[in-house]
Amino acid sequence: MDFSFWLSNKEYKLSLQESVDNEIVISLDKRQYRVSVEFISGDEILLNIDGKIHNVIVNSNSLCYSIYVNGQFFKIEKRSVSQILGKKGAKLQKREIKTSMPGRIVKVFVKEGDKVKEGQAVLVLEAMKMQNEIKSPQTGIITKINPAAGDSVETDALLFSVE
Amino acid sequence: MDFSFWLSNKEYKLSLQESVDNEIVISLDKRQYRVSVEFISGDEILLNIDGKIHNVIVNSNSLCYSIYVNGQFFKIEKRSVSQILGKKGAKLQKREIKTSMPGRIVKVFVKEGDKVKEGQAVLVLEAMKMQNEIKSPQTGIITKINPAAGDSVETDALLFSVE
Amino acid sequence: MPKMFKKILIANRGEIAVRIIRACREMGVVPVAVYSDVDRKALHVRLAEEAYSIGESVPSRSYLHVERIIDAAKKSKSEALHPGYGFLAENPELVSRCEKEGIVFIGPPSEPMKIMGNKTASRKKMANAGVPVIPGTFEPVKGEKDLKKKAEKVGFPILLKAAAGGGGKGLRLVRNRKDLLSSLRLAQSEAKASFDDPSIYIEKYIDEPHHIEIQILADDFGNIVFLGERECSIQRRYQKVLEETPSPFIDDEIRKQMGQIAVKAAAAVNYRNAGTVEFVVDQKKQFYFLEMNTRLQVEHPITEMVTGIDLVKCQIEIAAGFPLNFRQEDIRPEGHSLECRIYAEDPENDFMPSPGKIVHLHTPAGGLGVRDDNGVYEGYEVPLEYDPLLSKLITWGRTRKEAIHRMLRALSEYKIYGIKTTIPFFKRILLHPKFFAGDYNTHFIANLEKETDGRDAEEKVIALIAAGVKVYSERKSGLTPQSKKRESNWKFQGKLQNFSNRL
Amino acid sequence: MPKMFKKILIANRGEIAVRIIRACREMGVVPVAVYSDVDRKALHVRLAEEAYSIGESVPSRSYLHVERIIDAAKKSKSEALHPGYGFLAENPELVSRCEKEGIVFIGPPSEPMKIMGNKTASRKKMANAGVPVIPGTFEPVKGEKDLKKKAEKVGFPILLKAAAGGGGKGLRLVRNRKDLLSSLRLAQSEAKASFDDPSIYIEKYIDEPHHIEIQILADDFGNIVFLGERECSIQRRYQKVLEETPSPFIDDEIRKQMGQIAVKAAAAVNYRNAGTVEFVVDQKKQFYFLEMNTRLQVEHPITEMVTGIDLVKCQIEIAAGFPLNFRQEDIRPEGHSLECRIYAEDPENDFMPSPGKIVHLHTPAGGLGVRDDNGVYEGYEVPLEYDPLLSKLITWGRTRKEAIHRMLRALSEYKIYGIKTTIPFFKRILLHPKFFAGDYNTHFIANLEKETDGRDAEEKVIALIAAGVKVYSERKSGLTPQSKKRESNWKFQGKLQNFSNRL
Repeated sequence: MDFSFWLSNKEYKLSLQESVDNEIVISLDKRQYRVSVEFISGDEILLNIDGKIHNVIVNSNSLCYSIYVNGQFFKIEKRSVSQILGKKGAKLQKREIKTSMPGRIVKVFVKEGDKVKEGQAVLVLEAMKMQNEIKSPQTGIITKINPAAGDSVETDALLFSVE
Repeated sequence: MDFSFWLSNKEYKLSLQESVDNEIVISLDKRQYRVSVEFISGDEILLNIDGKIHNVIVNSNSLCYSIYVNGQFFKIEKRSVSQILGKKGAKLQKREIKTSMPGRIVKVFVKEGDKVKEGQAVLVLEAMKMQNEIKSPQTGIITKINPAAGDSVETDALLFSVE
Repeated sequence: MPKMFKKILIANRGEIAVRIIRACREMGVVPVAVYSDVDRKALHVRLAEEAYSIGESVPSRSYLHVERIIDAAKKSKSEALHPGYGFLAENPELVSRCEKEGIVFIGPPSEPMKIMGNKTASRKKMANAGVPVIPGTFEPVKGEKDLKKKAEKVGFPILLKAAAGGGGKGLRLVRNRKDLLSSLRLAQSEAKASFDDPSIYIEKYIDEPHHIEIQILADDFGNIVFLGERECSIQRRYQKVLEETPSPFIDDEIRKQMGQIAVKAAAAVNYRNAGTVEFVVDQKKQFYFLEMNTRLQVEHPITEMVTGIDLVKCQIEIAAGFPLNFRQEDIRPEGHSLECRIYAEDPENDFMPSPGKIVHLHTPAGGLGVRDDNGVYEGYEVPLEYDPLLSKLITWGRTRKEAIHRMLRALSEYKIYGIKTTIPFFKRILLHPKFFAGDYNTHFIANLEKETDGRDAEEKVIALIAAGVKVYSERKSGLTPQSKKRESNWKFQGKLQNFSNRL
Repeated sequence: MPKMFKKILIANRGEIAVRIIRACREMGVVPVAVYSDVDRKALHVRLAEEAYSIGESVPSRSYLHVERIIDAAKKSKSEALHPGYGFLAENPELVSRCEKEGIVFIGPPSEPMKIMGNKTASRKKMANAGVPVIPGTFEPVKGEKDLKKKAEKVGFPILLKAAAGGGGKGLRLVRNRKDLLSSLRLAQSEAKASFDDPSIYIEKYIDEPHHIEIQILADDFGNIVFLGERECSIQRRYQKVLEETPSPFIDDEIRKQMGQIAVKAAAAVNYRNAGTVEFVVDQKKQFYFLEMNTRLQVEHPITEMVTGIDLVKCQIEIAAGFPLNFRQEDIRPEGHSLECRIYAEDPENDFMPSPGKIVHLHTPAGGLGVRDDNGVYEGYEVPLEYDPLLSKLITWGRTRKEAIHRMLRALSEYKIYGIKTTIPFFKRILLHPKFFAGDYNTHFIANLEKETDGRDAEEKVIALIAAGVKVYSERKSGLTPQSKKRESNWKFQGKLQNFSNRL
C-alpha cells in the first residue's frame, strides 16, 4: 500500500506492507521501519517502532491528520497546499481576518488605507488575561478595520480586511 | 413524574417536578430535595442536592441502575425481585453455579449427594493470586460437582449444581 | 481558646480553589465553592462539599463581584472566606465587607493591604522602617520640570513606573535624558488607561536583576517567621513562568539577611497571615524591596516542598486565632524544589491563548517528589474567560540536579491533548546550559526566545508513520461510527488552529 | 571509576515496573519493558522507551520464564536487569544466569539470596551472628517423636512453619499438646502441596505481635546503612494492607537497636544492594528476626517519603558500582508517612477479586504530601492473571495525624469505577479509634472484620435521587445513541456482579 502525505509543504512517500508476525513494515525516505500497533482508545495509538515505544494521538478529517507526538503537534495533509488552492499565486487576494475567541480590543496600530507588511501587527486583542498582537497574514492595504480600541468582540467577528 | 425503585428488596417511591429556576424538586420518604444536575460525560453526573455536591456515576440497563456514590456501589432495581421471579417460593429450585473468571480449583469440601446449608463453602477457587471460597447460594443437596481439586476452569465453566 | 471554623467559602476558581478545598478537607472543615455560569462543571465545584452560583461568566459579574461573594458566604453560613490569589485577594473593600458581616477574611487586615497596594506609600513606609528600597522618588513626579531634576539626581538609566501599577503596565525604561519626556508621556497614558491614574514615579534601573521573594507567616501573637526564598527570575512579559527554591544565586548569609528584612517589613505594617516580600537583587547581590504581595502566591508549593509546612493550613489556623505551632529555628528547608506553570498557550505561536476541550489528559504524579496541582480534568473545556493556568507541576529533589531531572521526567509523562500548552517550552528552559548551571536572571527567557528551536526530526518521522498506520487501519476496517463521532471534539480544535493559523 | 548503565531491562509489570521506569528516566538510563500477551497495552509498556514481548499471559510462560527474560535483555542489549518484587525477584537461578551472560543483576548476589530464601538456614545463620531469633528449632523436625520433644522444650503455644514457606501456607498455630500431631499432618500436607517440600520447623508463638521491618542499603565498599523502620502489622490473611513509618509502637532507643541489628544481619551474609530485615516484636517490645527480603519491598515509598532518598536510584547506583553518597548520620527521617494498597478486590464481598475494565479513573495527586504510585489508566482492563494491586496511595505529613487526615482526603478523591476496589475499606481502618491512637497489632484487621460496617444512609438517598434524575432525563430526551453504546462496558461489570451475587 503506497501513499503520499504533505507536511510543511513537503511531500513524503510511504509504502506499507504487513509482515508475517503481525508487524507492519513501513518504508519512508529510503529507510525501513518495523512497526507494531495497539489501539488504546478512539484516537490514542501505541506504536512500537523497531522496539521503541511511542504514544501517539491521531485524528483525521477529510483533509488532514492531526497528530501529537511527545507533546508536539503535527498537521499532516492528505493533499498538497497547491492541490487545495488550485494553483500558486492565488495568494495575494482579499483576506478577511476574524477572531474565533471573544475578547477586548486594546489597541489598533493602523487605519484604513494604510499599507502593511506580512507579519506586521495590526491590532491587540486581549483574551484569557493576555494581550495578543494580531498580525497581517500578507503584505497589502488595509481596506477595512472593524473594531476600535476598547471595543469588545465576539467569536467570529471581523477584525480587519487586507488586500 | 412518579416512579418506584427497589433497593435491597425495599420499595422507594419518588416524585419529581421541575421548578422555575431549572432545579428539580424530588420527594422521597416525606422529604423534599432541591436538585440541580450537570452531565459531565456519558455516565458521570454532578448533583447539587440542597447545596451539597455529589459526583455520581449512573448506568442503566433494562432491569436496573448501577450507581456509584462516594465509592459505594448501589444496584437499584426498576422492578421488585418478586415481580421478576413471578412469585415467592420459587426460590428453592435447581441452581447452577458457574464462574465468570478463569482460575484453578484448590480444594473441594463436599461431594455429590451431600447436604449443604445456604452460605456453606463448597470449593476454593484461586484467581488473581487469591484463594476464594465459593459458597452455596441456598440450602439443598449438591447434585453435581464438576471440577476436582487441581483442575483449571475457564470463564463460564459450571462449578456445581445445588437443588 | 480559639476554635477551628466549621465552613469556609472559597472565593476563587481553578487550581487554587482546588488547593484550598483540599486543605479544608484535611482539616475537617467544610469547603464551600462558588462558580460562574461557565464554571458549573469546573473541577473546584466537583471537589467541593457545597457550591453556590454567583453569576455570569465575565469576572466582574461573579468572581470580582464583592456583594455576590458576600451573599454566598451568608447563604452558606460560612464563618470564614479564603480569597486565593488574583480576583479579590488584594481588594480592601472585600476585607471591610467581611469585617462588617462578621466573616473572617483569611488574609491580612485591610490596613497593611492598603499600604502595600500603593507603590509609593509602601516605598516610603519601608524606607522609614529601615528596609532597603530601590533609589528613586517616594512621591509621584509633579510635572516635567520636577521629573528632570529628580531623574538627574537618581542618575540614568531609570525606570518610570505607575504609582498604582503592576504587571508591567505604565512601565518605561529610560537609558538617557533625551528620551525622558517622550517616555513620561507614554508611561502616563498607559497608566491612565490601565489604572485610571496617570501618576508616575522614578526608580533607579537595575540591570540584569534577579527577582527573589521571601515567604513570611505572621500570627495574632506577634510571631513572624520567614520560610526561605523563591527565585522567580524566569519571567516572560513580567509573568513568572518557572520558580525554584533555594535560589542558585544567593548564599546562606544573604538568605538570612533577606529573611530578617522581610520580617521587619511585615512588622512595620502590622502584617498578619501569609505574605510575600519581593526583592530585586542586583549582580553584586545587593537587594532592594520591590513590593509585598498580601496573599498566597501562585508559587507557594515549592516552599511547602522544602519545609514540609502546609501554607494554606497555616493561613486558616492563623485566621482562626491559633498561634503558629513552630518557631523560626524549627524551619529547616531540605533539598530543592521547582515549579513549572503549565498554561493553555501555544509556545510555537507567540504564546497565543489556547482554550478548548481537553480531549486526553495524562498526568505524571507518581514516584518520589512529584506534585501536580491542577484544576482541570479529561473532558473539561478550558474557558476563554479566565487566566489560562491549567496546572502547576512541582518537583522536589535532594539536589537541584535531581529536582531538574525529575521535572524533565514528569514533563515527559504530562500529556494534554486537544489544546496547546506550554509543556514543550519547559523542556527548552530546563535543558538550557545556562539554566542548568543556575546562571540566569530576569533576561533569560527573552534571550531564549531569540534562539532557534530545532524541531526534532525523529518526532516528524513518527508522525508520518502514525498517519500511515491510521490510513492503513481505516482502509482495512472501514471507518467505525465511533471514530466519526469523535471528530466533533476535534472540530473545535480545528477551529482554534485556524484561528492561530490566520493570525 | 564506575559508569552508569545505558539501558536497564525491567523484568516485571504493573506499578513496580512503572516505578523503576521513572527512576531510569530520571537518571538518563533507557528503560526497557517486557510484556506478556495480555499486557500489550499495559501502563508499564506505554511509559517505557523500549518494549519486548516475552510470551503468553500465564506467568510461567512470561514473567517467570528465566530464559525469555534473559533473551529480551540480550536482544535489547541491556547492561543490567531490575527484577522488581515478586516473580523472579528472589530467584537465585536468574541471578546466576545474569552473571553468566554478563548482565548486572540489580539486587544481591546469589549467595545471600539463597541463604535468606531458606527459613531454617537463615535462622541458624542469624543466631550465630548474634541476631535475636524467635525461640524454636533450627532444623526441620524429624518425625512425631522429635516434634513432641522439641515442642515441649519450646513451650506451648507454638507455630509449625514450612521450612520452604511463606505467605501463611503450611502454617499452623498449636495452643496445646493434644492438637500437636493433627496440626503437624495438616501443615506437612499444605507445605508439600505449596512448595513440594513437607519440611516443618517449630517457632514459639508470639501473641499479639507487631511486624516491623528495617530498610537497609549496602554498597560494594562495605558501607551498610539502615533507613528507619516500617510498621506492617495491618495485615489480612498474612498480606500487608497498610504500612506506616515511623511505627507508633516503638521508641527511638528500640528503633536504633533494630537498625543496628539489621545491619549486622546484612553483614553476616555479605549482603549487597537494598534489602529488608523483618522482625516480630512482642508486647514487651522484644524483637526477633523473622526473615530478610532480598529485594525492593512493595512498601518502600513510605521510607522514601520520610528520608527523601530514592531507593530505586540507590539500587541502580549500587549495582553500577558507585558508593553510597550518604552516611548513616545523614539519614534523618522527617515527619510521618502511610501507604494504602489499593487492590481490585470487593471489600463488601469477602475481598473477592474484581478484574475488568476501569471505566472511570480519578486520582487524587495534588497538594502537599500525596503520592500515587499506580499501574493503571482509564480504559485499562485489569487482567485476571496477575496480582490485583492497582495502586499504592502514599501520604506524608509533619505528624501522624496530618498524614492520616491527608490520606482520608486523598481516598475521598480517588475514584475507580467499573471494578470493585479496597478504597472504601481503608476509610474504616483509618477512622477506627484504635488505629488513630496507634494502638494496634497484627490482629487488627481480623477484629475489624468482626465489627459491622454501617452503610451510610445518606449515600442511599443520593443513589435513589440519582436514579430518579436518570429516568427523568431519559424520558425527557429519549435514549441517546451514546448512552446505548456505553452500556457494553457495563455488561462486563454486570457479569462480574452476577458472579459475586451467585457466589
